[in-house]
Parts: sequence; C-alpha cells; structure tokens
Amino acid sequence: MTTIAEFSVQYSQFLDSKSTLKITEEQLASHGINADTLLIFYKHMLLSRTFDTKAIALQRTGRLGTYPACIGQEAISTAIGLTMRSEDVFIPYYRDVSTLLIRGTKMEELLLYWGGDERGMDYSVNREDFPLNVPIASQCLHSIGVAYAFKLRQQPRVAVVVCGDGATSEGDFYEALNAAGVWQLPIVFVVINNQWAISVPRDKQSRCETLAQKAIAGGFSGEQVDGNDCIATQIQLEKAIASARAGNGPHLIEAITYRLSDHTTADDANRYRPIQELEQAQAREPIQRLANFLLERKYASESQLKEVQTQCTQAVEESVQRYLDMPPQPTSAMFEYMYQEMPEQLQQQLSQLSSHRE
Amino acid sequence: MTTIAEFSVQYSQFLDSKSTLKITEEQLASHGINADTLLIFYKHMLLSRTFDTKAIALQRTGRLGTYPACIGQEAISTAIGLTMRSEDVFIPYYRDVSTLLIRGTKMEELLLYWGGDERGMDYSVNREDFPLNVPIASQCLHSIGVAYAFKLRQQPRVAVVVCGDGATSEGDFYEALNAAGVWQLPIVFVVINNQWAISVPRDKQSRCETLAQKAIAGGFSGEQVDGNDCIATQIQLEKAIASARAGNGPHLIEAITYRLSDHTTADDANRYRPIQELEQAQAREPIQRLANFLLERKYASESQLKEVQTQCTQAVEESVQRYLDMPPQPTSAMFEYMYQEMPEQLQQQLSQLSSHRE
Amino acid sequence: MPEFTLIEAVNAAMDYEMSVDDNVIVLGEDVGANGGVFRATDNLQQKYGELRVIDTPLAESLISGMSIGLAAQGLKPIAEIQFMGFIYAAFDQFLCHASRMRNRTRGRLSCPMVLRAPYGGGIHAPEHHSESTEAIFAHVPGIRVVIPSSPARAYGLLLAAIRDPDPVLFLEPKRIYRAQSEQVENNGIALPLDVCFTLRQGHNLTLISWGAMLTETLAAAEKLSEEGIEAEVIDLASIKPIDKSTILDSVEKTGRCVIVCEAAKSGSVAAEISAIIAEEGLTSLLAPILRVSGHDTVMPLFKLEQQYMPSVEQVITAAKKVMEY
Amino acid sequence: MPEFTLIEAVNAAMDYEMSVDDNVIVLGEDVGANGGVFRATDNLQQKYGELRVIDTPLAESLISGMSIGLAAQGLKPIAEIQFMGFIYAAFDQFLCHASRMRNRTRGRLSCPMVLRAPYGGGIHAPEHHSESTEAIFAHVPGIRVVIPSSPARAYGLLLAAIRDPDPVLFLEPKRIYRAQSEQVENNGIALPLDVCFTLRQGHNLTLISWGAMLTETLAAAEKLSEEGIEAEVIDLASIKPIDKSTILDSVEKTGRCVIVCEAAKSGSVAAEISAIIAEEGLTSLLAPILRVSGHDTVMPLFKLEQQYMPSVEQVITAAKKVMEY
Ligand SMILES: Cc1ncc(C[n+]2csc(CCOP(=O)(O)OP(=O)(O)O)c2C)c(N)n1
Ligand SMILES: Cc1ncc(C[n+]2csc(CCOP(=O)(O)OP(=O)(O)O)c2C)c(N)n1
Ligand SMILES: [Mg+2]
Ligand SMILES: [Mg+2]
Repeated sequence: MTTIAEFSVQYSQFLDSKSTLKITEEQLASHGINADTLLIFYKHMLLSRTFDTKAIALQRTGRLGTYPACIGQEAISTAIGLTMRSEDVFIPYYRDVSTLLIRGTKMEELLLYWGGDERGMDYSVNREDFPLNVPIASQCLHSIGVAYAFKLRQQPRVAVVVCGDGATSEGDFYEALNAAGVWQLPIVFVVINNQWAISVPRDKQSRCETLAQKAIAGGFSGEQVDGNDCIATQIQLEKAIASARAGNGPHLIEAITYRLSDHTTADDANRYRPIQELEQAQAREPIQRLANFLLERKYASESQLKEVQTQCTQAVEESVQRYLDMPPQPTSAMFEYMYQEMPEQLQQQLSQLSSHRE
Repeated sequence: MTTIAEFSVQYSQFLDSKSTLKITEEQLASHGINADTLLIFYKHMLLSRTFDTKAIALQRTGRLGTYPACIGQEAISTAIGLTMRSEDVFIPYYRDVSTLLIRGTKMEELLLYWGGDERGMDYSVNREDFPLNVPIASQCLHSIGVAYAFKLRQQPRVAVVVCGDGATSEGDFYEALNAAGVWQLPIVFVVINNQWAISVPRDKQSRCETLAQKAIAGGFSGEQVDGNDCIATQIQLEKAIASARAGNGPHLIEAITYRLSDHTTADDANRYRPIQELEQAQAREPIQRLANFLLERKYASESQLKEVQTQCTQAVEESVQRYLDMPPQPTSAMFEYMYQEMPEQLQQQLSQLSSHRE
Repeated sequence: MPEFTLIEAVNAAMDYEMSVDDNVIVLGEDVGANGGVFRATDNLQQKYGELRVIDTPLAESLISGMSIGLAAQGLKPIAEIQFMGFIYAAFDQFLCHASRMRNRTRGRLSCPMVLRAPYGGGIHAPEHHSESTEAIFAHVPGIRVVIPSSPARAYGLLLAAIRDPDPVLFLEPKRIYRAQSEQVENNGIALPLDVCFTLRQGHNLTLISWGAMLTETLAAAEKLSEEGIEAEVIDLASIKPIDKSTILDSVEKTGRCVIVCEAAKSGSVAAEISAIIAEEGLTSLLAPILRVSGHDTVMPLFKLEQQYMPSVEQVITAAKKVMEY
Repeated sequence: MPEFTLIEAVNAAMDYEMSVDDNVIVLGEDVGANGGVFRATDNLQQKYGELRVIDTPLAESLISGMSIGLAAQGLKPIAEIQFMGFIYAAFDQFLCHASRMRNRTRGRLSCPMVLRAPYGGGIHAPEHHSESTEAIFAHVPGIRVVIPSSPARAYGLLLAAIRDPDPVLFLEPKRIYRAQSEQVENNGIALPLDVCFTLRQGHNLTLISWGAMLTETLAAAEKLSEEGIEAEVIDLASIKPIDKSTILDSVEKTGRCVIVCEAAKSGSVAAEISAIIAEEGLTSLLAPILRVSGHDTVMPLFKLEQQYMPSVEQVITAAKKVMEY
C-alpha cells in the first residue's frame, strides 16, 4: 500500500471568545484592519442584530410572516459583505441580512419579502445578486452558472455563495463543489455552520470531523474559521476571494458560529436544544466580543458604541415605516411576471379573476 | 492557523500489470489465496468475458437490445462476488456480470433483461439482490436503506453497492456517502473507475486526485486499488467487508480499471477515445495478467486454461439457448406487476387493450 | 373516544401502526426530538426509539431513496418530506424506483413505503411552502396518491396507506391541520383506498374536491342549498387511482359538475376528472364541466395568496353558471 | 435547400443561433467531442470551442441549476438532458427556480434557458430510456413546453425556444429523429410558440396529437379518408401554454375529437385538452372525447413496448367510434 494523496484542514481564530487578539497589531494593519474598519464592522453587525430583533417583533405583532433571524451569525455575514466587491455576485441563502445590506439591499426590501411581497426581491441596488433562497442548497448550483459566465467572459469577478451546515447534506451542494473544481471557477463557498439545521444537530448531519473537508470531494481546498471572529473571517475571506479572482479556482470556508435564535419565528428551539449549549454559545457571540475588544483597546468608547446603537435603531425604524407605508400590489401582479409577455391563457385567467372580484 | 484534520488515501497493487507478485506467497496464503482459488477467480473472469462477447454478438444479430459490456472490469467484479456472503445484499449498477453470476443470477436472466423482458430481473437465486440500475448513482441511496435495515435488525450482513466514475458526480452518490457515515452503516461502496463516462474522461468528471477521497466528505475512509489486480481487489474487499460486518461502518474502494469496450453497443468510442490509450489499457487488463501469473508459477497449464475457456463457451451457449427458447410474456404482463392487486382502472385498460388486440 | 385534529389523527395512525407492527419505521427531517415541524411525529421517537424514528440528514433524495432500500428489506417506511415544496428532489427516486420496483422485478421486490408531506397554501407560509402539485404525482404509474380532508379520514386513510403493499404519496392539507376536531376511534381500522367519499347527497349538481378545498366546497354547497340548489359533494380522497364509478354515477344523476381544486389549473387533477367525464359520461352532461382552481401562476407570496386560492364565492358562481346553463 | 432529418434540424438550429448570438451556449453530458448520444450537438464543440459547448460532469441537477446561473448573467444556455428518463433530478431546479426567477424578482432576473431532451419510446431502448412525461412539466407555471413533430418544425420551434426570454422545455421525439428528411431553409427564421399547427383539414372529426404519435395519427387520417371520413389533424406543438382557440375552433367545426398521445393515460396532456373542450366547447360536441394513449403502466421493456404504444388501428377504431356515436 502506498499513500497517493494527502489532505489537511486548517482552523483560524485571531480574536478569541475572550476578545484576546492572537496576532499582532502589525499583522492586523497589514490586512488593512484598524480601529476605523473595526468600528465599521461593528456597525454593520449591530445593524443586522437590530434589524433581526425588530423583524421578530414585527412577526409577533402580525406585521411580518415567518422570519428566520441571523442572530449570532453577524460576523461572518458582515465579513462577506465587506470583502466582496460590488461587481461580484452574491448568492445568499436566507440568513444573510448583513451581507445584503452592505451590498445595497434595503431593509424595507427584506421586510417586503418576509412580509409576503415579491417586490422585496427586486433589489434596487445590487441588481445581479440572487434573491433569498429557501430550497436548501439549491443556490449552490446557481453559483456555478454565475461563475462560469465570469470565466467565459474573462471577467475578474467572483461569486460568493452561502449555505448552512444542514445544506451540506444535499446532493446539490456536492454537485456544485464537484463542478466548481472541474472548471476551476471563481467561487467562494461559505458554509455557515451554526450547529443546527432546525432541530438536527451538526453531529447528526454528518460524521465529518469538519464540514470544510467536504471541499476535498470537489478537488479543492477547504478551511475552518471562527465565524464569530470578525478578524479571522475578514482575513480568510479576503484571501479566498482574491485567490478566486486571480484564477486559482474555488475555495470553501466553514464558518463556525451558532444560531442564537429559534430556527424561525415558527420554531421553538426549547423542544430540542439544551439550554446550557445556548448559554455557552452566548459567551462566544461576535458582537459583544468585538465590543469588548474595541473598548479594551480604546478603539471606541462606551458612548460611541451607544451612539452606534442609536443610529441602527433609527435606521431600522425608518425602514420599517417605509415598509409599512408601501401600497399593496394589485392582484394582477401575480400574473404579470410569470413570462416576459403574458400568454393568452393567463390573460384569460386574469380577466376572469378580475371580473369575479369586481 | 492550526491543522485540525488530516486525511490520506492509499493505493494497493499486489499483482502488477507485468504479472509480478509484489507480496510473498506466504502473505497470499494468509489471505487464503492459492493456486486453486486463483484458478476459480480466473474461471469467473473468463465466464464474464465470454458472456459479454456473446452478448455483443447477439446484439449485432438483433437478438438482444443495447448492451453495456464489462470487458476489462472482470477482476473487481469477480472479487466482489467472491468476497460477499450469500446473505449479504448486492446493489449493482449495470456492468456487474461476474458479481451477479457468482451470486446466482443466471446468464439467461441477464439476457432476458437486456433482451427487453422484465423477467430477467426476477433473479431466481439471489432474491434480495437489487435489479440492475440504469439511472446513474441512484442505487447508492438504496444501499442506505438496505444497510439501515441490517443495522436495525442487528444482522451481521453487509450491503455492497457499485457505481462508475461518472456516478461520483451525482448528488445521490454524495447523499449516500454522507448518510452511510452518519449512521455508520455496513456498506462497502465500490467505485469502478473505468476512466470514462461514455465520452467524458475521468479528468473532466472531477478535479479530485482520486475518487477514493470522496469518502472524506462522508466522514469515513476511502482507498484505491488496482481494479485489474485480482489479488489486491480480493484482499482489500475482504478487509472492507469484514470491517463493515464487524460494525466499523462504511468504506469506499475505488477500483482503477478501464472500459475496454465501447460504452454500449450503441456507442462508438472512436469518436472520442484515443486509440493509444486503449492499447495501453489492453496491456493492463486483468484476465491475461492472471493467466500469465498462473502459467509462470505453474499454477495452471496452457491446456487447463484452454479447458476453462471451453467450459465457459459451453455454459454461455447453453444459457443463450435457454434464453432464446423462453416463451414470450403475454401483453397482460405489462399490467400485472404495477400493483400487488390490479386497480379497477388498470383492469379496464387491460381489457380494452385485449379486446382491441383480439 | 378521543377528539383529534387532522394532524393529531395523522400522529395517532402512525403511533397505532408502529405499536402493532415492528416493521413500521418513520424517517425524515426533524421528525425525532422535534416531532416534525407540524408535530405529526410528536412523541414517536420517545416511544419507539431513535432507530425506528430517524432524523435524517437534510437530503430529500436520500429520504425517498433509502426508503426504497428499507422497503425492499421488508420494512414499512413512513417518510416525511417537510413541505411539498421540497418534494421535487425526492421525485426522481419515487418515480424511477419506488413506483417501479415491483414491476421491474416481476414482484420479487416491492416498495410498501409511504411518502408523507404537508401541502397546500393558506397559512401565510414563506416561499415554496404552499405547493399543491399532486397532479404531477397522479400521472406516475405504480403509485397511489391519497389526500384526506378530515381527521377521521386522515386516520383511516393513513393506516390504509401504511398497510398498502405499494408506494403511497400521502398529502396532508396543512391549512386544515388544526381547523377542526372530531371524535375518531383509535382502533386501527383503516378506510378503503381507491374510492371517493360522498360527503353530501344532492341531485342538482356534483361538486368534486379534495383536501382543504372541501372547506370552501362544502360551505358553497350549504349556501347553494339555501337557494334551493342541492349539490352532491364528493371528496376525491384517492387522487390516484381515481374512483371513476362514484364520479360517473353522480354526474349521471345530476348532469352537472364543478371541480374545485387549489392547484394551478392547467394539467391539474381537475383536468383528469373532467376528461373522464367527457370520455365516459358525456351523455349525462347538461352543462359544461367547470373547474374552479388556482391560476397558472406560481403560488404567490402570502400577501396575494388569498387571490390565488379558490373562494366560496367562486364555487357558488361556477355552480350557478352550470345550473343556469 | 438542405435536406434535414429532425435531429439534423435540431443541430442546425443550435448551430445557426450560436453563430449569430455569442450568448448562446450548449451544455450537457457528452455534448462535446461525442456530439451527444444522438448527435444533436455534432460538430458544435469543434466550431465554437470547449468553453461554449460544455461537457458537464454527470449530474442533471447541476445541468439544470447551473443553467439558471448562466441565464441570470445574460447567457442563453441550451442544456441537454441525455434522455427524458433522467430529467427528474433536474426537475427540482427547473420547477423551483427556472420557472420562477422572473416572478420572484419581479423581472429583475430572468431565465432564458432551453432544456432539451429526447423523449418517447419505440426505439427498443433500455429501461428508463423511453419516457414521455411531458404532462408533469405542462403543469408547471412559468415555463413553456414545446414538442416538434417534423424537421421543419424542429428547426423553427427550437430557434423560437432559444430566443424566448423564458425557460422552455424542448422535447424531441427520438423515434422520428431520423424517420424522414425534408427540405428546410437554414435561414434562422423561427416558428411561433404557443400555437398549434393544423396539418390536415377535415370536417368530420378532430384528431389532436404531438411528437412522434403524429405519425400514427396522420396515417390513421389517411386511412379514414379512404373510407370517406375526413379528419382534421392538429399538431399541438406547444404543450404549454396550449393554443385553445385552434382546438376549440376545430372541434366547433367537426363536433368530434380524439386525442392521441403516447404518455400514460391518467393525468396526461390529453386530459387537459379534453378538459378545455369540456369546459369551453361542450356544446360543439356530438360525441364523447376519446383518448388513445399509453396505459397507466410503466413503459415496459422493449419486448412489450409496441403493446404499450398507441397504434394506427387504435386511432382508427376510436375515430370510428366517435363517428358512429
Ligand atoms: C430542500 C429543503 N428541504 C427542507 C427545507 C426546510 N428547512 C428550512 S431551513 C432547514 C434547516 C436548514 O439548516 P441549515 O442548512 O443548517 O441552515 P440554518 O437554517 O441552520 O441556517 C430546513 C430543513 C427547505 N427549506 N428546503
Ligand atoms: C441519471 C442518469 N443520467 C444519464 C444517464 C446516461 N448514461 C448512461 S451510462 C452513462 C455514463 C456512466 O458513466 P460511469 O458512471 O463512469 O459508468 P460506466 O458506464 O463508465 O461504467 C450515462 C451518462 C443515465 N443512465 N442516468
Ligand atoms: Mg444550520
Ligand atoms: Mg466509467
């Protein structure tokens, strides 16, 4: 027997859960990370958290449908948004508030969508980004087509596609990995490992030691990062995106994080999740971790951070108001976007319906 | 960055393409391999080759439908048949003549199937084995259910499932690997890497250095064997099956071989396959390799081997005769097995058809 | 006698059959500790253990495909697809293998599995959570498709589905999961498959529906009755194979038929029913066969879903139209 | 003018459009050097290179799903599924995403893709190689389903499909891939979608069919004509959306209709056509609408496939039955 192939998976954590920086400030600086950029990072995370908290409240009061919050995942989501370029294409799953807001999606657009209105996915800014994606892992294959188009047209653009730990069990996920490898496509796969897929814990989802190693089946590299570490996520994503842009093919990042909320507002995690686990996870969450670091290093003062919160709250409230003020779509909207031109059959159905509702 | 997981893939070859034995005879003996068992191995391989040759001839003369020959793959196919126990369950793809014959499937059953008659899959002996499987990779998921049943009932049985190199690109393949890992099921996955999936060569199918490493995505071990080496295939399969039977979970074996025939009788490999590649592969094929070894070591004489050929030819001819003598199925057969009891609607359709055909 | 909602009846049927038949096992996403996102499998894992009530990895083709292997080994898997919108990845295995195993092995292997899924709209669910594509399955030879419309029928038909020796797709109208409670004797007695249930007698016209839409259909029948129009209401229940005789007999009696379904109109099961009548009951007809259905649009996000789904008024309008014909 | 078989016409249409529109690309299994197992893509890779004519890994969900990404970036993918029997793994992406992208983004993204597949039986192919499940797709809102029945229509309809801004499933009746050659001007002129083609005028009855079954249908019409029965023969061509007016006009004229299709009877496209007539053209009818179709069985292995597929005699019998009604 001879060894014919060897693989390894690395883990990166630069700001640990005690807010201890594990690299030097020089190293930070070499990646362009400093007090200012960290404060921006903090703002984005907090905006996402504030938005989620409000969205849950809106749902509870009947002004939003079922909502899946991103609480706990703000670091990785923000890092993606901040490291992508506007000409890149983002292919989200459904817990990507921070990435999307950074890329230009408006909060009221997200509210419209979760409020049951398709207009929410007609992003007014990031026009080429994909809509939120509910059928688990299916978006991974869309990223193949997007990145293939970049390659075909020799554009230095990158597709970033996100999915959950549960998604790594779906066939579509693997078909995408394999194809990305074959064509050496400019894609960064980000697996948000928040430890749960609704009620199914990570260790029932796969026997793999890491989800990062799934990339080995695609013939390319995968790595783990502490997904609650705003520094590690940024640095490792920067590298992966730059490498993909340079034509070195795909890469997978497994971001270790934790879903601090219920799966959605329709879920009750107490049925399956040990409360201690949640408490332990709370101690590792990204926003307080960064806040502590900013305060310790005197990169920011308590009052500055409070001011950020005030700004976030105000921005969210304003967007909620715009959402609530949106005039409803006419019934015909249901028919109008099925095809570029409405076929006769649909026209007939629409006019029947209209005459009936009159 | 810290390394958190490491993997490697091994390759085994014990009888190389020059028929040189790379382990000692004692080692062979310790695996129960000797002149007698090798001659039996030879017989099975030759029977499969003889059958395939005949089947192609039958197709050419209009007495069989499209046929996918196994020519070149006889060693791994035979090794599977000889290392499985009868109470194990075999889940084939469609190039598994030798395995199936060893397990009891009759040649005339295979001919019936490829001759367009469902009765061919009503194996008279190996009743629990699965029928041949055309939709690529879908059989992998059946093996999960079969092996789960073994586990549930605490039976010391193993499921062996076979697929091609092309199949490793399908979602079903990976979903099966992942599930086998999760439940630590008694399954041996055998990937017959014959270098081609119709016209698509192995390197366009996946960027992976090995297909064996796909198992890493399932959280278990994979290895490569020289699939044309009757000794390596036997020894490594024995180990894998014994380990699965002992409750150590799944394993994947990638058998490196070569499709010496066209994809099927409907295919013309000259359109896409370099002739030199075929010639080189011919020099590594399993039957002559074993014959040379048997002759060199004087485990068998030329005339003995000739006699084996005569026996094989006779057995094939007899089965062809039985196939050709089979009375056809009545038209009603098309209706009779759709449900355990024929629903009224079908009865009505059948009687309409019958009255029409009368 | 216990009072069951439809979802409780589903749970009770599985529980009953698991208790009397060791070969029955349950699998799917979140069916274990969580008891399913709608609680269909509530408590089953506690009762029957993790080996018989299996939380699968998140993979629908796996759920469908492994059930085939389980069934081939003599088990009776009840597999849950969390929402019908996620059933399409399970379709390949169901169509190519589950439905054909008996036929392609001439009966050597078979596939006594049940694939359960909540289906239909009307609960303000997110995208892809409100599908009613039963017609797609109703075209597949070798399977049964069953849809209950009340707690009692859910109980009796699910028992029948589990015991059926062939694959059954069992679609549960989630809009009425908890709409109504009724007394159901938990006695393990199954209802027959392959037959319709006539829920209301009438001689003026025949209303045919299934699943949650029977709510609107029955309400319409009541209102019509107030105006002197007596509708016979048929719960199709077995979508495949369709019980033609009950339908044809009723239409022979009434001469008029309106079919009510939630699915997109073109190619819906309503089309098959209409075609059966046009083929074998044409002479009974005194008026065109109308379909009150969803539109040939995607089920919209929930702000517009009420405009998508057939209303009581639409059923009444159609009924009057055929009456006035 | 070149003489094309149907498969050559398919090849010529793709070739033409690739030559005039750089955004058109071809992908699928074995579409490159091999030119597709039926040679539909013969020579295209040599002409347009490996980047525009892509041999994909063996993965149907990939083929369907990546096409969505390609299309969102403004390309026009023509994706081949090797046989319709392997399309089901591609179904989820096609139904959940391709058909909905325009609607769910209110037109921001769209999906101008074509999914091509050879379909139907009658060529003595192995298991899973003879499917005709077009009805399953015809129920999906947001897509078109198109089936040509001659070289000229294959050429013109495929061009139209490629140019269509929305997803099109293009099913090619492989039994007649090489059955007949005809002169087709390779001039890039498309035929209209969403309309039927009336292949034969007649006033006694309407025969509706599509794909390879038009062979039997037209042959039956010829024989019927010899006996003085003049059938109007309609090639449905656009399976979705269906051109109702041509059908209703014809039935209004003839009063009789037989629908001929290869698919399993229940829930077939024939049912939808029948339902349309029963709903909107009932008063024209002088006789029941008969369906001559495959049975509700799996397409059997090839020894029995002729017993499965509708024959000329069956069409004639049905026609006479409605005539004598
Ligand atoms: C194909 C499919 N199957 C099932 C579901 C129902 N479902 C929604 S979210 C979810 C769990 C997803 O887990 P994961 O991928 O880890 O993402 P997370 O929600 O934890 O962020 C499931 C099963 C779905 N949306 N799509
Ligand atoms: C799901 C599916 N897609 C496509 C095909 C058509 N097809 C038959 S064999 C084959 C290639 C299979 O290659 P591989 O898995 O390497 O097995 P091999 O034939 O080389 O032994 C293809 C594409 C199929 N049978 N099933
Ligand atoms: Mg998760
Ligand atoms: Mg191969």
